[in-house]
Amino acid sequence: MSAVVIDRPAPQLFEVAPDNWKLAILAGLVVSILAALALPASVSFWIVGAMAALVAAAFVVNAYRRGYYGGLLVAPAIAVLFVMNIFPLLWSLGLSFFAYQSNQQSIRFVGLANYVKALTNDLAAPANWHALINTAMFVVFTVAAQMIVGFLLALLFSKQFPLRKYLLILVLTPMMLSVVASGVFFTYYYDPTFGILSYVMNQFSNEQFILMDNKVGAVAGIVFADAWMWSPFVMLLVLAGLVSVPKYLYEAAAIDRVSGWRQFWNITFPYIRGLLMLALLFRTIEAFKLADLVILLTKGGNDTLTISYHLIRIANEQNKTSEGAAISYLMLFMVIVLTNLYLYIANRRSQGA
Amino acid sequence: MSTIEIRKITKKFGEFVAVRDADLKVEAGEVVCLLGPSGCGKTTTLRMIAGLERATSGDVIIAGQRMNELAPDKRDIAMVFQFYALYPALTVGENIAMPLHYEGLSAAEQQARVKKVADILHLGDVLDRLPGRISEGEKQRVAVARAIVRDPNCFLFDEPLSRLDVELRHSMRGQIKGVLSNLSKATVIVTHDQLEALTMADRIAIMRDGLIEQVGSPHDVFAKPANLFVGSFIGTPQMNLISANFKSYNNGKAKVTFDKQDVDIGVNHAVAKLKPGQITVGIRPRAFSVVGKDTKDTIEAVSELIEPMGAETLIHARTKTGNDIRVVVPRDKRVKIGETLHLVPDPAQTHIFGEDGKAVRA
Amino acid sequence: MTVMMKVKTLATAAGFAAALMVGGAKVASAEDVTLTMAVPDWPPTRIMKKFFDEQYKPASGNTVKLDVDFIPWPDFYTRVNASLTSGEQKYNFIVSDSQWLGAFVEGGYFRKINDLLDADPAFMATFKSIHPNPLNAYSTYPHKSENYYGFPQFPDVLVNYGRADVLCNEEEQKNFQAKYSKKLPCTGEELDAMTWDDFKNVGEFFRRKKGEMLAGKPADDDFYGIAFQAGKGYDFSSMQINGFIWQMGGDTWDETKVPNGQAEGVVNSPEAVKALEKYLSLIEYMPPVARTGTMDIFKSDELFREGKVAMNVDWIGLGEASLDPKTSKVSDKLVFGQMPGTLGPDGKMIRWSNIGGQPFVLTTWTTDSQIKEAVEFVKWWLSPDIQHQFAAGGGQSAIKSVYEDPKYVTYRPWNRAWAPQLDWQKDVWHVPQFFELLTQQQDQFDLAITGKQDAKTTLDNIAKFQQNLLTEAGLIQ
Amino acid sequence: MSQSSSFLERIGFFKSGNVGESGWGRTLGVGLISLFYFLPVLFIIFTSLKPQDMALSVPPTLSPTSLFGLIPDHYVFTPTLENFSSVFSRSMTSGGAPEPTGFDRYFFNSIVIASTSVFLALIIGTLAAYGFSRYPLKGNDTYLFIILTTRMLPAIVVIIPVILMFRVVGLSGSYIGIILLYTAFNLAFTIWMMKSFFDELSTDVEDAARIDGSSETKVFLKICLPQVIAGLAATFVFGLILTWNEFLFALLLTGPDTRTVPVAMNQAVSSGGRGTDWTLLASIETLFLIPVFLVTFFLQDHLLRGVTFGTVKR
Repeated sequence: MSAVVIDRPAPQLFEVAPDNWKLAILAGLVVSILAALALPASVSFWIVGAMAALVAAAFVVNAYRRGYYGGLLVAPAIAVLFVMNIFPLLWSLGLSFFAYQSNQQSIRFVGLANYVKALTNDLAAPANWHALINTAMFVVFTVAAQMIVGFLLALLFSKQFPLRKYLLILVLTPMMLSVVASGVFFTYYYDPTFGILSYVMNQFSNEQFILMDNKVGAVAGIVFADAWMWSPFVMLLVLAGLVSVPKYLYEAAAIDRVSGWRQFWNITFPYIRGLLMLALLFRTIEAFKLADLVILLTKGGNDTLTISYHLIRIANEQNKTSEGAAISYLMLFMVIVLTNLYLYIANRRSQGA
Repeated sequence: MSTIEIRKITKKFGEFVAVRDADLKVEAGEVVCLLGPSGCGKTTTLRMIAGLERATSGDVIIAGQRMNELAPDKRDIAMVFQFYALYPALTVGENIAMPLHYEGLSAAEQQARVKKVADILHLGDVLDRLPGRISEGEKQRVAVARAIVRDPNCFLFDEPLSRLDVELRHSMRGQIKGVLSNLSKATVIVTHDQLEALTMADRIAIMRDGLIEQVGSPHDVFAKPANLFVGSFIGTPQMNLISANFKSYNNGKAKVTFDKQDVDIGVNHAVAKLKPGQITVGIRPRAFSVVGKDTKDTIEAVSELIEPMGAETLIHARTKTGNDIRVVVPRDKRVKIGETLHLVPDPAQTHIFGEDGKAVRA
Repeated sequence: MTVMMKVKTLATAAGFAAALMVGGAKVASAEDVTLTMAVPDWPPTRIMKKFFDEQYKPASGNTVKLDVDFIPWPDFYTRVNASLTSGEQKYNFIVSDSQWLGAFVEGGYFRKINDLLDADPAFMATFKSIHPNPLNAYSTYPHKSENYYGFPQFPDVLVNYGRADVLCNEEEQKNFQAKYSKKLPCTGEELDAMTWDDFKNVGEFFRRKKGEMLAGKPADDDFYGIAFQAGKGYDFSSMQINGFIWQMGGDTWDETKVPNGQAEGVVNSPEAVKALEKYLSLIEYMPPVARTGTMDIFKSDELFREGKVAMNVDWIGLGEASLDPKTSKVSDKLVFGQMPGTLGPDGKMIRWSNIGGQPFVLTTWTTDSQIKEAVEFVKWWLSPDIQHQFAAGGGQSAIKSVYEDPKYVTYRPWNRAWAPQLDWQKDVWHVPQFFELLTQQQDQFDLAITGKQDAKTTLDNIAKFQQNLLTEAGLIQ
Repeated sequence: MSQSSSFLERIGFFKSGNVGESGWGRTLGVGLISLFYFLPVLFIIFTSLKPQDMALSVPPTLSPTSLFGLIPDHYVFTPTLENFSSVFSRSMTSGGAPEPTGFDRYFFNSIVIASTSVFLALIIGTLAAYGFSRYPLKGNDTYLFIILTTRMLPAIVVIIPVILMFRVVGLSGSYIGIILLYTAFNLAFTIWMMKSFFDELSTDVEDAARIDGSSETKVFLKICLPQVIAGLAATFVFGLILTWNEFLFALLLTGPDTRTVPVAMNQAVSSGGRGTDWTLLASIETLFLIPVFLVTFFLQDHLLRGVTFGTVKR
């Protein structure tokens, strides 16, 4: 596939050569970790940055010498990601092993104490677990709702019909709203005195309708708002898959008198499986981060506190930086396990087919 | 009875008329080829028969029933698509089995049917593979297998061989013809390849610009082209078409003028009815005999390019006034470039087309 | 060497970084002083900036620029907190809620101003002319100590907003008298005299369904008697409940008694439980949104302005909108009084309430030349003339000579409640643990307000949590 | 045989004559559903047109027109454009004169920051996706997964080091800083999305071009890219929408000069010391919606064109 691969022996692990990226990573990691541990943050920042540059340079030289277009193509993305995302991630990972509050000036290495506290402390652990369980609930409900609604919407739009373009943009609009605006307006829609929902419900009953005064209603309200906003995301991805199915396959299926169900599973579904997985993956990740709507709609009331909102309180309001970092890494661990599970199942399926 | 009939069928896409008043009847066991250049409406006609397009007017009658409004799945037809339309996520075996689910067969019966057609089409080895991993020829056979695995009212083929290389095409023509002859169903094959049509069809319908120009047996359309278009479209090398001025008819010979020379050409007696005027003389390249000297019956042309075609040789020659003439002569007839040829057309294979382009025939 | 100083050193060392600077603080020359200020975006700060631009003439002759970063209220803390804790050192002045003092002073961000006061008698005099309650709340850390930090930007107290048209309606007056054998409060003075029991009566009395008669007309929508803050967000129930507890003889954890003040037994004392029960008993007379735990100061104000309630206890800071006919359906029907109180055993009214409003403070990295100008600016800001203008433009003043001026009550209808209320203001929790204390307490109060937990359990939980946390922090021994 | 077309077919919701196409009946059905789905947005847009004192009226006002008496009067409001002008200029103190709010600047900032960073991410990310797809590295999946993990943590956790880093290198409050950050923020999605599109492409055509002597650059630009236009369009739209509305980074990393609309929008959530100014918020959101709306609308054709036949592997 690659045009020219220049045969050139890879350098030994400990051979000092400009293209020895393995050594560069090793050295970079060792130096970075030492720097992060021993030096003040502001100095170690530059050292870590320099090490990243070193590793990047080694990669580029290596890729160039051997005609690895892959490496060259990927390098800019990795560089940007490293500086802007991975480095801060590692930084906060590092912090999770310290006792550190961002509004205080002491910092002390405590090993796994933050993790132990997050998981076992009498006061902290139940709150964390509870927030996690709530989050899991929201992940299940919002992602399921988004996938189902998004999928059904995509089916509606999968055929060509007059004005399709204009109707589609109507359905896509909710996800273009800023979360603040849509969240604030949902507080209005749900408001028992002014809101439309209660106004409509009160027409049917004498009882004053209050959606958000119990857990079921509050969760439903949040899930509805979130699913409403983000179903179009799923829809657009699924739709992209649906329209990529060649029309002649459906014609063949019509000729072959294939039932709708079988047609969907055998012809349509294979085309959208990848995109469906992508949608599921990204929506799950986003659902774990659900906080803004909760803050706007319930402030965590009626037992709707999510782990992400919990984190905002701990890491931002209370400035317990390292404790927050520890909790977030526990959360990250769960997201990784879950997404890997998705990917594992998806890969097994596609290999089996 | 497995028959197909279309009556006065018309398809419009907005202003554009793709098919106009097409009539065609295909009897059970008969293979009809829709032949024509691309864009002539032949595929649209086929799709209307299949129900993939709805006729703007006219009737589609399959097995004696009018089916205009019926969806494809209610017409009980089998079709082979130009791009095969194999289901990419299913194995070859599953692809072939797809039409059978409708019939509610047991798994074992299904297997048996699939195996049977797979054997006929030599697909036994690839049944477990995905369509993406088999050769083009195999894909084509799978498409055919999927069509013949059931017992439909009729068969429709849309350019079935267009994606194959010459050799495969040749062998597949034979195979399909063999398979079809055993099924005795009405079959319509759409093709732009006249060789395909001539070899596979019982009858050929030649289309141009949405009109069926002529329907006839392969022999008829070749030997008795109904008009200029059919004449020029059928036969390789292409028929020589020479505009001429018809003067008179006398005793099996027409006196015509072209190239500012008067020539007596042997023609059929129907020409007698013709009034003097502008005509087109169509002479197949193989219909010339090369004679030694200039006579009143001969057309003179100077050979310019010689293309040996194996058993025969194709000569491109030019008359004095610059008309190109293609002549096919047997291999052993040696002709040099620059040589003047004296050509006598065979009256039986000389066609006179009137001013309206229609053949003048008895 | 503190982290902060190391950061500072490094920032200086990294000279090339300056070349990349696009935004950020501008370098001040001797004649050119820029004071950068982080403020919430609302009228009191806008007015301050306007007055500065229009009127401020620095005595030093320097060109002084006030560079104000107006940050929308909902994100103000997040923005300021991130700026401070990241060591951005962007702002010289920061508007801060009084309770943030502890955390930010301990963090080394807020500058103690005792030296500046001592060095400048005029400054000290101005400073001491502030009413002691707001002064303690806005400026001291530890609370009520002699360590000063901030100056009032917008001082604020809770007052009672009333609907004169409904309250003074003859029919309603008559019916109320008949039902409770008491006069329905109608004037400001009558509002002042209200206890929470009277308030409750008003709540009960004015619960009207759509179509029922209200002040002689059928109500066009459901109508409610009372509203006050009972929301889960920020401090939108604690600020009200604290008042109830103090008035009824209970107490919150008192930081001025460190290290001997306890939480257990104090926070959940029988008096406090009774006070919370009283508070909770009023919820049912409020518009239904209270039951969702989102009845914050803005929601109750909105309901009041839209004409859905007869009385609302809220901050003065939200008052301007109710006077403006564009934003208020009741702008011409208003009466204001002090927040209801509780009658003590001696028959005297007890009116304790939690102070609102915000001070603004200096940050530690402000340079000497900036400080010089900053002090001049603060003196100018707290000068009676400017404070009068501020009050006339919708602000409040905690400067004695200003609010005692007879003119003062004419500026705004609620100002008549201002001076008497100032004497009853207390504040809580000038400690670094403020947010932890607040979040947990708000969570617990929310459970009580939305009916999931009784007052006793609620206060027990709060007391237990506070006892643990504060013991761990060394504030309780 | 009788005509067995169902009711839905007759009204054109399904159209048997033409696989994959339907008629006006479907337009009607889908139109109703779409409109229902769009209602909350429509309400926001209508709110932006309401006089300030009608924003919270009960019963809610629902329409700027009575539709020839179809809608009862108490649901109808008189539309005004006043709110839109107050987005850009209004009184910031009680009774004060209108003054500029800076929203023109915020809109400009949003457009510059979002478009630049999404383009950057699209370029860098597409290159990387092509690399991951066509020249898989050892442990390709691991790299991809690590890239994905950058999206998994709540922003609040990583924000402090980012602020610190920005301050140290002087990017705080600058365009470059927030643009780079957003670029990284969009990369994960871009790479995953584009990789899945490249994976679906058949390599036959590419290989043929290579055999014909096309350079790798040419293969990428002339053969591959045109086939994934739909993917590019979709990625662009998603990236734009996410970036356009991003709030937390913008709040903490932009200065007064580079502030974006989502941050400034909270001016209306807590307006002038009271709660939400509904009409103002709705006006800001409505104006803010227009650019992404238009971009999405014009990219829709590409979004829906799908992968053309013959290019799908498997």
